[in-house]
Amino acid sequence: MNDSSVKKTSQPIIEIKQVWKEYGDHIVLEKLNLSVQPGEFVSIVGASGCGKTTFLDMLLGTESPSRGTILLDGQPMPAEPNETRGIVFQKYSAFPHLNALENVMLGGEFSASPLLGKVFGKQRESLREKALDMLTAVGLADAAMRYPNELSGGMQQRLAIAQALIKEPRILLLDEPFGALDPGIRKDMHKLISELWKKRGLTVFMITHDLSEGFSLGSRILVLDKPRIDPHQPERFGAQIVYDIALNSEHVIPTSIQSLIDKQATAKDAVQENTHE
Amino acid sequence: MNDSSVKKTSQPIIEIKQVWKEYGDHIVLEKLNLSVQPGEFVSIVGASGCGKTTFLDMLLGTESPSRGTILLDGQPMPAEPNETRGIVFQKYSAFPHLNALENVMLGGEFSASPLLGKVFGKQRESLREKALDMLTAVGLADAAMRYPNELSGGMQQRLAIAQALIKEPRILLLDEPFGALDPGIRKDMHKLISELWKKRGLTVFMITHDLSEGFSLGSRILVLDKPRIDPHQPERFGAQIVYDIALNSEHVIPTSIQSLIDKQATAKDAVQENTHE
Amino acid sequence: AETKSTFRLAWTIYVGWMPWDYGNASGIVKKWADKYDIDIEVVQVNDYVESINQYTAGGFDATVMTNMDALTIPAASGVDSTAVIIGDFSNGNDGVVLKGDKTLADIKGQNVNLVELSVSHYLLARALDSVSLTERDVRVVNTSDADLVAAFTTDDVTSVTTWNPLLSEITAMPNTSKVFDSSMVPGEIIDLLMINTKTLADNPKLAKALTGAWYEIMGTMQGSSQQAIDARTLMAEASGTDLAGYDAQLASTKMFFNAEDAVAFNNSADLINTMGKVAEFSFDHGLLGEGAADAKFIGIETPSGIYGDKQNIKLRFDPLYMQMAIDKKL
Amino acid sequence: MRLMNSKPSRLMRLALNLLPFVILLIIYTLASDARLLENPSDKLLPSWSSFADAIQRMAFEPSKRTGEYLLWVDTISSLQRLLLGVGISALIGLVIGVANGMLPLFRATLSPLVTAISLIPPMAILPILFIVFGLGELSKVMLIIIGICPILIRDLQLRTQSLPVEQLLKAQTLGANTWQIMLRVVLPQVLPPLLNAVRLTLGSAWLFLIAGEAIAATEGLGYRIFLIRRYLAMDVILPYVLWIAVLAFLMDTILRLISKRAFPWYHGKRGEE
Amino acid sequence: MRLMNSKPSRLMRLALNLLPFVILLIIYTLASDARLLENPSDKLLPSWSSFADAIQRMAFEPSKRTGEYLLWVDTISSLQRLLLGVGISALIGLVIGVANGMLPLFRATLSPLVTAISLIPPMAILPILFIVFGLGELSKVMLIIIGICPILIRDLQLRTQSLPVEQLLKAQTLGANTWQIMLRVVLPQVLPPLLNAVRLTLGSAWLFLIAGEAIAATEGLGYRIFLIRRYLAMDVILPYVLWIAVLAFLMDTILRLISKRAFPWYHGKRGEE
Ligand SMILES: Nc1ncnc2c1ncn2[C@@H]1O[C@H](COP(=O)(O)OP(=O)(O)OP(=O)(O)O)[C@@H](O)[C@H]1O
Ligand SMILES: Nc1ncnc2c1ncn2[C@@H]1O[C@H](COP(=O)(O)OP(=O)(O)OP(=O)(O)O)[C@@H](O)[C@H]1O
Ligand SMILES: [Mg+2]
Ligand SMILES: [Mg+2]
Repeated sequence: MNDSSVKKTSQPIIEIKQVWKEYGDHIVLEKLNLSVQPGEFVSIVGASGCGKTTFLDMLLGTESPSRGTILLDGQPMPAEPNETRGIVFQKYSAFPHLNALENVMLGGEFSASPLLGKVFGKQRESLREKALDMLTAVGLADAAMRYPNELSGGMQQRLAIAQALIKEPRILLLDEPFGALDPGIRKDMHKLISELWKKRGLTVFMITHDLSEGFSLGSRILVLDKPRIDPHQPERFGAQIVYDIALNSEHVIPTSIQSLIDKQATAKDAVQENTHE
Repeated sequence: MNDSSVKKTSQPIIEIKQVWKEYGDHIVLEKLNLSVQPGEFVSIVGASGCGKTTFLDMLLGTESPSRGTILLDGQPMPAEPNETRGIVFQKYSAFPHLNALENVMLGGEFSASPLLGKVFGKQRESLREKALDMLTAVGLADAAMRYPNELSGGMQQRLAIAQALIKEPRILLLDEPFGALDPGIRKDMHKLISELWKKRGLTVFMITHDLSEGFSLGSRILVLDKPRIDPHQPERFGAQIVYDIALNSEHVIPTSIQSLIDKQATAKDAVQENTHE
Repeated sequence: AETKSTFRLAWTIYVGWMPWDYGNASGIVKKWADKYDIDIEVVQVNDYVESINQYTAGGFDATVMTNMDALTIPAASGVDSTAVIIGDFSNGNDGVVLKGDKTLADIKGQNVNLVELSVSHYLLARALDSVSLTERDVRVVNTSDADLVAAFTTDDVTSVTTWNPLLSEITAMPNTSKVFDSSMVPGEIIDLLMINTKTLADNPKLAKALTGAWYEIMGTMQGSSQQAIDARTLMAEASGTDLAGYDAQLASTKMFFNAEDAVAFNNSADLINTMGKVAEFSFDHGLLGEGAADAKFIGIETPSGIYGDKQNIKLRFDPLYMQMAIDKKL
Repeated sequence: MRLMNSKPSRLMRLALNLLPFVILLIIYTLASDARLLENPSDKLLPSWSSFADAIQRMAFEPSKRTGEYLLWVDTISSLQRLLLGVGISALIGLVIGVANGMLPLFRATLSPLVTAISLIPPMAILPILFIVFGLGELSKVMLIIIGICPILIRDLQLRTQSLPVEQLLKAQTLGANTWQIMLRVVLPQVLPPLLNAVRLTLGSAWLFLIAGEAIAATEGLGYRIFLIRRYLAMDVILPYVLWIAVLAFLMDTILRLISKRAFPWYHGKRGEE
Repeated sequence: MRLMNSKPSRLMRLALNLLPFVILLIIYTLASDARLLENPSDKLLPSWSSFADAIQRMAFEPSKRTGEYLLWVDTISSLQRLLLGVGISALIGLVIGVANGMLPLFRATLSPLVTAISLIPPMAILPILFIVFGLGELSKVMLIIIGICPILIRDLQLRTQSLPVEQLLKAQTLGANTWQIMLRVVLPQVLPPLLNAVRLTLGSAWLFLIAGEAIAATEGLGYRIFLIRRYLAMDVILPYVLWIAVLAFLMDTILRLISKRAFPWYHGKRGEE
């Protein structure tokens, strides 16, 4: 049911071929096939516990597929996170012991100073300037000297985005980045991320629970769901990509998709989801 | 600016007269006047940190006004929480060491057994039945034997509501009760609380950040805001009730109100709000 | 053979051993060490047993201890040791105390608090002997020496066996009777300076320096000259009491201020008899080790003969160096 | 791959787990052999066969003097003291900790006192303990209590105070009085942290037990170690020390299992603890 | 009003704070008077004037033997040992704890060993310690280290492991290697918990110090108490015990303030700790 409507123009940045992901007997994802071009904004939606985060983890490199291959620029995906892929989580985004500016400078320091992870003098000045520019870009110039715990939720997510972008990753992974924010702040963040995506030519994968968010931000939307369920052994079938839709600015959200999001994958998963909190 | 449009028909259940609330020099609420009839559903909205929770705390009895009086049924408000006012918080709603049924039975046990807070035998049977009915009413009959940590977020809030309602309080206080829930589950909860309100003739006060929620559920909406702000001393002016609107089923949300919610009371409060999390 | 030039001497706080502290503080030990061109480090150890253990393990070259502990710890551990100086014997410094106006026979059936397997234990055995009782007639409760005085103030404790200064603290309390003391078995609890026999053979200088220093100290502290009083005041304070308290302890100690007396004691046949009793007591209490078939398992060499196994001599009383002090050959 | 990301396989992990112990055993054996070669009756580092003999003697042969099996007699009396001391401490810790945590008036009265007591090293006031509690079993149990009770009280107070205030408010809206809230809301919720705190203080409890037994006793594991120290019988001391470690490990494991079984709602929530 | 809701006023609270201490003082005075009446030379519960004399003697008059002011000499040498022991333990705890927490290979190797060591009561192996480390300063410092290091290591390991995995992942996406993450992400974040853990283990450190000084020392607070205990000189012992409590309190307070000043980001977050 992989009715992709994206034209294959150039070498895809991500290619997923017949990927399965199992934990022991529990099949989480099955038969994933996907090809993503550089510069796409892929929204990922699906019921709670259906495997969205697992999918993102494979792109990040912290999980590897049980079967099948994932290619990055035609090469096998590295088994560890690295600078090619930036990430923004729903929570714990920034390092609490560094102020906003230091948080953003950290990435530069890592590459400039392999031994100490800290730079001084002129080098520091130039990193500082670059970081301040980035903070300005996400609208945090005034809060540069504040610690994360002195920032509101929205400001923390801006910081996390700035932190990820300063390493100029080719791919940006977002796991429910705005899930914890108030509605008003959320809208500002949508604007910000849309701008950054367009300006920098990023390839973005974003998980969201909010369908309208997924539709309004993405250039393409993936819906994960289990097409078959054995009620007695729900873990015997994994989720697949049941819809893969290219989006333009005008669109309506199909109610069938909304209902997919609202349900939870299985009763058991509902419990686990809650335990994760 | 107290343009209440509620008709004064009978003895009001809650009457607030010229209430101020200050913490030291910090004026949180000022010049509150309000009269609420039994059976009203009062939605309370306002920017983050403007004093909504403080207002609810005064109704609960954990905070007392710095000036002015609050009357419950024409009598001064008791200085402690008691059975007349039930409450549902956004989090920590249920007692984690009791399963759902025991959570709901607890209220009955408190009044039946002053010494042990626990009942046995026949008395227990009857309490149990009553509690099961209540769980059925909120749609938790199947989860009666589960501990709160085995329940999803929505189920926990159902449980909290059941727990509060079994004491048949005259007033139900809700502080962002659905703020942490996913959109789909949220809708179910709206239906549930609407039904219960109508069926039981409760008086409800509900704080929400979601304007449409406030408008769709409430029979009356209060908007708290600071009409004046001294930028250098933001704490010198408190929030007041700037709108007090009676609602019918058809309504549009005025954009002016939406903008009030989206802003945060002051920069300083924004930090504090975050620290509370 | 291994000649060394630095040595370590351990001492613990006890009336008969305080002279080492004075010798160290006043420079007498250093003077004698210099004379023999060696270094001697004088180390204070608070825990008596620990000092002997350290000596046995090889941490010290010389250590002060009683005749019984010399037998049961280093000798029983196979460390051949020689008593170079006999400093004193307890002459009332150890005693059995009962609460109330009692006699020794009243001890029957009581709990007796003491440091188990120490000379106190031995003294109790001798005391019981003297009234035809045995250890089975009492119940021995092991109690650390540091806490004995406090323990005696509680109602649980009705009788103790201990040494000075604890003994004088306890007898100073009202309503107590000292029913037996070491003056009734004189010469059985002997305080010695032990040196590892092998070290001694390789480094006789150490023994010479220590013996020389010791008798110089003895000469200094004896009597009522200002110098002697100063010396004893210093010893008193180091042991946590005052001059009067220390002199009282000295009074119940038979110090061998003169080497002549010590050598005479060393050479008398009583010594071998005493060591025989001690060996039997130690064997009865399993102190000679699991390999010991009888009390004579470990050989003890004295000038008047050998007690026990001649093939397994681990404890020697050698008056050679004290004799050199008499002969002024040091 | 980054060092932090490389995880040993199951077999590899087992091997790594054992590695330091194997190294220690080898070092011991070499050192012991070297010493015994020099002095065959050296007692400091006994050979493995002396250990076996000593264990056989202490655990499986009646003592010549009393006819008792010493290891078991010692173990039983030590465990009795330990359990009594820890049990009473837990009880006091629970009652005072919860009262302090819930009731501001109690807290104002007792909290500074508890802090002050916790600052005083119990070993330093042994004479006072003897005089107040005598020299019998009571004083040994009391030493444990005085040593660990302040810690338990403060921990339980903290746990009580860190219960979400929402729970206490909600209980009040359900009509509960202070006593009922204490009994039905607070108490059951601080039991798992109590077990946890007891596990953490067991180490100190053993310390105080051994110290107490070293001072005055006629049997007990600590007593035996200190007594036997008088003739440096490491062949007995080392097995006793290991035995204490094994007992400590067992008690810790048992408490952990009890907590897991008795409070599933607690452990479901936070698996890591 | 429910008891749990009634809060004492500021003045009332102060009065309640002091109440138990006042009661203790009164009880002491009565008991002391009664004993002294019976036996004027009783040393167990000295009168207040004997305390004053003893303090005067120990703190403000030079010792006849050495010309030193004993209390200060004792304090300085005890504090030196304590700070050395605790400092080294903190360092070891930090290094091994972080390495164990971050690196699975390290953890597999060292974690079981640390657990095993933590189960052995240091008091039981005192003889071994003294034989291995001698009777000098080293052995006293080592006793403290062996006593508290396993606790610190385990705590730091736990803290490191409970850092949000998201932080470590994010640092990797920023291009950091293991060493850089350890240095710039983990280390600074476990320093405040380290200070906290050190505060909690200070009590044990004092215990071990006193135990160590009782066996081999020529000065130190524990040594003096031990020396004087055989004369039951409570007029010196009790002031020494109180002095130890004061020192312990000061050290705790200083550590708390250092932590507050040095790590504002930590304390802003969780005011309660
Ligand atoms: N390490 C693991 N071991 C075993 N099962 C796992 C593991 N990680 C995830 N799972 C299971 O895989 C399934 C998918 O989990 P995942 O977190 O990817 O869901 P999700 O779609 O992100 O859910 P949510 O919307 O709640 O975040 C769940 O049933 C979960 O229990
Ligand atoms: N106990 C207190 N002492 C001092 N100031 C307080 C106290 N409680 C609340 N405040 C202050 O009162 C103001 C209002 O707080 P309140 O929690 O009522 O806001 P709110 O409208 O509920 O905000 P939110 O939408 O974030 O929940 C805030 O500035 C807060 O800092
Ligand atoms: Mg997820
Ligand atoms: Mg609020």
